Amino acid sequence: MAKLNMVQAINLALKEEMQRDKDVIILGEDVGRDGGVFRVTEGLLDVFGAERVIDTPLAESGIVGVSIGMAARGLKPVAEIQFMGFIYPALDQISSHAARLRSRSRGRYTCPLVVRTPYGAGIKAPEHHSESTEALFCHMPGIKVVLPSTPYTAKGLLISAIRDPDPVVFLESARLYRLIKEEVPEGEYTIPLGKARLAQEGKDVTVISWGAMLHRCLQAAAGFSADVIDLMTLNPFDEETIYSSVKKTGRVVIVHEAPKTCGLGAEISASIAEEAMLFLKGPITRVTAYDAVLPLPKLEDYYMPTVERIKKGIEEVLKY
Amino acid sequence: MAKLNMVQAINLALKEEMQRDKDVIILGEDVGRDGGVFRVTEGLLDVFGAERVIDTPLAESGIVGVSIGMAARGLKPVAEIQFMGFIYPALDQISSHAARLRSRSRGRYTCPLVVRTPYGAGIKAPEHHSESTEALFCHMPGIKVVLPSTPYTAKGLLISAIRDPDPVVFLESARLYRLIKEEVPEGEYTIPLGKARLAQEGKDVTVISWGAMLHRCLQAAAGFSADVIDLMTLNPFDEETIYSSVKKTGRVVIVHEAPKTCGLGAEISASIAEEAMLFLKGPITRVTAYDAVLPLPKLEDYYMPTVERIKKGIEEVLKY
Amino acid sequence: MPEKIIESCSVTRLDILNEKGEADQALMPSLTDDHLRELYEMFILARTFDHRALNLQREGRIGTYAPILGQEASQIGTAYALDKTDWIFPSFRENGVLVARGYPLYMILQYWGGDERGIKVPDHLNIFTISIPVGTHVLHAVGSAMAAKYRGEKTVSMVYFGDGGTSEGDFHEGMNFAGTFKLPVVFICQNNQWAISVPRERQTASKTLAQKAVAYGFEGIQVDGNDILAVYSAAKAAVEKARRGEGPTLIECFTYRMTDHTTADDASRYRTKEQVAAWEAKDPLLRFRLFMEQRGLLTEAFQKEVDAVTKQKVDEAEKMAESAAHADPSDMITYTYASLTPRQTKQMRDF
Amino acid sequence: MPEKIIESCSVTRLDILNEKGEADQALMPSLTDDHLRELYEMFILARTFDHRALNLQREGRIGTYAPILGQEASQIGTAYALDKTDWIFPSFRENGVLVARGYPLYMILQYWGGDERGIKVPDHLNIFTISIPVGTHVLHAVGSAMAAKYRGEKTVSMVYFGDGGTSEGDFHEGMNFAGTFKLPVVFICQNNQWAISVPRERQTASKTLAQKAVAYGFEGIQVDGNDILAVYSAAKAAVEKARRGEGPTLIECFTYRMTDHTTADDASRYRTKEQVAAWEAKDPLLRFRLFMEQRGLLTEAFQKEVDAVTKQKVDEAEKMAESAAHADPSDMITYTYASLTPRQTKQMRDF
Ligand SMILES: Cc1ncc(C[n+]2csc(CCOP(=O)(O)OP(=O)(O)O)c2C)c(N)n1
Ligand SMILES: Cc1ncc(C[n+]2csc(CCOP(=O)(O)OP(=O)(O)O)c2C)c(N)n1
Ligand SMILES: [Mg+2]
Ligand SMILES: [Mg+2]
Repeated sequence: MAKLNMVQAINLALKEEMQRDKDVIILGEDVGRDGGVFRVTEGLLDVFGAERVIDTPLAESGIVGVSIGMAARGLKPVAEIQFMGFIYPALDQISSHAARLRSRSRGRYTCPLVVRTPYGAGIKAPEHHSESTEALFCHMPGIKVVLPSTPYTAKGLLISAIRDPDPVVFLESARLYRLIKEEVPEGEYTIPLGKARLAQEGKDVTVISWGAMLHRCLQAAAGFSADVIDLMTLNPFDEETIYSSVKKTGRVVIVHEAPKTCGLGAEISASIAEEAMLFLKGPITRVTAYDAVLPLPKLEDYYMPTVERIKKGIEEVLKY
Repeated sequence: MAKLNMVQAINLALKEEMQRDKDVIILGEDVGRDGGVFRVTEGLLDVFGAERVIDTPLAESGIVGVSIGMAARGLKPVAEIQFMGFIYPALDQISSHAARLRSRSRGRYTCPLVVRTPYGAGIKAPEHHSESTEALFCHMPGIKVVLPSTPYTAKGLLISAIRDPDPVVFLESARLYRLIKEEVPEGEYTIPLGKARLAQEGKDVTVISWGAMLHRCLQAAAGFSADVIDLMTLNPFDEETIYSSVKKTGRVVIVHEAPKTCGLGAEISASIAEEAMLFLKGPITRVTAYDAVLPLPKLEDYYMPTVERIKKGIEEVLKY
Repeated sequence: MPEKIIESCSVTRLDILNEKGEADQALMPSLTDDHLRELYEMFILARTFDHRALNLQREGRIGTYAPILGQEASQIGTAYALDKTDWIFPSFRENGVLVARGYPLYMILQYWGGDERGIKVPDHLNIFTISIPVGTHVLHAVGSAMAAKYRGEKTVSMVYFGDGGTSEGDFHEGMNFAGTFKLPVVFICQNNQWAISVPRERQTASKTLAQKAVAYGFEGIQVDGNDILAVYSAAKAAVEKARRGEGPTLIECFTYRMTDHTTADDASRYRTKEQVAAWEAKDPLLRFRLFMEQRGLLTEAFQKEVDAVTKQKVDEAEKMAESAAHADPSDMITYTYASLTPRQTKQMRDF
Repeated sequence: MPEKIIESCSVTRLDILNEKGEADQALMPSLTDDHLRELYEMFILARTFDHRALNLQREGRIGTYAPILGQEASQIGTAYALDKTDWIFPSFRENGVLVARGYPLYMILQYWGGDERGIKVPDHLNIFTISIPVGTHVLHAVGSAMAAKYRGEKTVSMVYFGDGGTSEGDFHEGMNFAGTFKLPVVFICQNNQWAISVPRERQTASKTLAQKAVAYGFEGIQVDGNDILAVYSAAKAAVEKARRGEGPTLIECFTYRMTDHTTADDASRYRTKEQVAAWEAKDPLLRFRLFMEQRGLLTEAFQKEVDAVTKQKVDEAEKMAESAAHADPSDMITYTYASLTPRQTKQMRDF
């Protein structure tokens, strides 16, 4: 089995799904000849041709909007937004249409669409290239949000997302793209949406995270007996796995690189408070970015949770 | 003193601020001759002329985008988006520019902009006319979010918002526009942003809400000894008032008409869990809309929290 | 190397039927008498239904409603140019289009009455859901055309929007995609001179809306939108062109919104009686009726029959809409995703 | 009532300087020898600085960088047409514009080195912050022009974007506002033939980008963007027109991105050496240099002086950028709002 990084794993998932199902179509800025600015779609144009790997004009609302039209007509578009910082012009199409087509039409029309986009800081990029606003999409009923943290899960989750009958926002950590390699089998396997993964097992504390931060959590949790949960699907997220871990450990640290206020950590914390409060030994702690605009590269390392800050968070809840 | 409804109170605030400061300019769809589809800007065209009350082309990103340009050049635009359901095309301008101008330029450029828009269900309107997605804007550092629940506070808050040196999303409950009248003084008074209001005082439970739902909370809380907090500013929200009430009552119900998952209720709940958990007698409860697309009028009454559901929420936390 | 002209373009206007009901024979589209009678029936049905819907709204029996009075020729003429297999992308003011395509009338009332079941488009109709956010559905039509092209289908997508709609970014992006990929899509802009209270001249500075197609490298044409023959003729040509794979067309139907924007609006606040009166003289029905009379197609018997059938259809629609069982509250959750999330399953217990 | 033409329009192209450096005397703008020398100095400084920035990026001393090689004439020629009181709205590829306006060079390096202090635009410069999201800042320029008009100022706003930028909704909305309100704004589209890997023909089907102005009812013109005299001349006319209150202009500078999109790009993946070579022959500097020589302005002494001054400026910029103290981490919180929120105050304790 080949060791692949996340770019390669995602590329493989796309290729295999396109081979399997001719309704799967890729579109976006520079996804064709250039193979995407991160090379995620590299080689696909040569295999599948310009009718299935479509370089579009520079227009994000356009990309998602036409994808919705295609999806409603039965295709399975996989749209790429070049960076998450450029997804906002498409937010109206995502929330006003993709999310609502099934509901509005009481099932006559559906939207089996995947919107892929690289997210996250830590790549020393210009402004708007390091966004992590997953929480916005989690507040849109009708949208699923998926965010893998490893090459293996990325492939399996992307295949599930493509096959899912509803629209999925699929966030890929630009920082992780080439950072980790692991064995990724060729051929079909899926990882179900809506299920989390225990990346490490323990008994004293539950650490919940996703994407690039998951790896920092693993580093920070190394010295502790901690359940480290890789959420993978952010909406709908796997409440069961979380609650059963919390009931065991009684202590929770939630980690994300988005600003604290109204981040997804808030929802997870609130849900735990509702469903498992009586099992809690102490306050739920969030380790997050600051409530500030993401800075340019010189300061970004101060902005995101560091292993140190996560460790401190764990130590704090362990005081109870 | 005249008894005014919220439309009149907001109209008065706009008029007085425009009289006071010639940099204040109104723009939006149908705000001029028509006076706005809810008549909030009625009469202002006649007083201030078409140069200060500007009917724009039908383009929301355009409205907010040019407002940012004006604000950066020192004007104080008050942009109207006709309904909150149509604000999403402008979300990129709000989050990528309005929110960041000060930070990006390290203070050289600022964005003293107010974006007013009616929000909320219960007006039996067509699709997209009843949105309540305040939480999205609360997750944008650099943006303030204000949402009044009475005519008196609406006037004072809007004046503060216009004078605030930073961009404010100002949400007006379409349902409340003409529902309540109260005494609203002419002339200048302000209500500080970032401060909540105790709409009712009690000792057994803290009910937190805003806008249209605040009134349902007051009805639901009538039989109980409850602190009912009218949040008014949703970002940054008044943590102090909340925590001191929670420390007193030990029980919390948070009510909003947005879907539960990743609504602002999550942040408030998570914050309380962090800062006042040891004072809590039982789980924090959220009474919210369902995690579903807002339905058309026939079902909207089932969607939003009812007085009954809020009451049940209060009764539940009182069990602890 | 002096200053030189490197591109020129022009915008054409098509008129066939004048206000006296006289048709320019040279431009007359090939429509049989049966076709013309059918068009007339549709017209009467659309106008009658519209009137009824307005009344129902006034009586509080449906919600806010967007009337089409004055725009029937633009709507029916364009829709009539399509095959059943073609696709239609309506905005909120397209009841004439829906009527022309045989959309169940009671469902239209159900929809405006606030019930999603009214817009569960019947499977046999290639009509997309009504789009309320102005301009946004232009992209869906373009995507539909991309799907058709990809699959080698010969279907055309037709999308409807107003003069105001041309100001939105999504209109622009959709037009640009359509031109770039040379897609089988026809853009129908009903320029009814008003976007709520904003007059056409304040919406954009271009002399015509048709010329906006120049920006995207394809043809734009203006037609008298109150002339059902001109509208049909222009639409037919555009649809055939699209079907031949020769790309998109923008058609500006120059017409007028004869009444309020919606039942929530009061147009007398912002426009003059004189303007309205001037356009009333151009009522597309007056003209079409004169034409039908002059052609000997509008016999008394035929008119009676049309009236009777129309009344029956509209009465029945009203009855069916009003007698429909109330929707199940849980429906609002059921259709969010293909299956319920665990959290939704819990929430469903409230019902 | 036949089919008739109701609107015609045409797009003009302006060339002044040919590849041999010969100017069309009839079209020659009124520039003194001093002006021409100044333009030449700016050109050399812009190109030299750009080259240095690329090198610094390669050495890992600044971050991703967007070079301007080949576009200097378009940038300097347009910026030079403005008064100091006019406003400039740059995108991410406008270092030529910044150089021409006297933006402190070390700050440009600081910015691309990932430090916001580099884009704290000095108070005396009417230059807006660099806008990364394509197309979005078009609206800011239009808003600035609205502010100028409202205040009765005679300032003009000039906004820069690329061929790709014309596809975005915000470009459309901005152009439309500008036309509708007849605003003093000049739209500079540097058509460098590529939007990363997407060639101009796949970006839009219109023959020129200049003709997009037709959609908004104002003038669009194409100029040879590698001809600094033509660029200046067209920009000057547009600026004066705007200042006279006669509304906006779109100028398409027909040019070429001679190197990679950014330092993170590899253009050889998607375009041919032949194309690049053909455009190298059209290098705007070659032509300008020939012109200056023929005019007797490019003496050896002058060239030496220019080279020396340029090198000194660029060296100094590099030194200053690299010797700047590291920014205070708390800065990232400090500038969110005019004052800290209570939550931020707590968060500041981490520093
Ligand atoms: C994106 C968006 N913004 C605002 C509205 C509110 N609105 C509904 S119709 C309308 C005017 C539309 O004018 P036009 O496009 O000319 O169509 P018409 O109503 O004349 O048919 C407006 C502003 C909306 N529905 N969608
Ligand atoms: C809204 C948005 N989408 C995508 C990007 C990523 N991106 C940066 S530059 C670029 C191409 C721009 O092409 P063009 O407008 O022609 O300008 P040029 O780079 O050629 O100067 C893209 C896609 C972006 N910055 N903003
Ligand atoms: Mg209209
Ligand atoms: Mg370009």
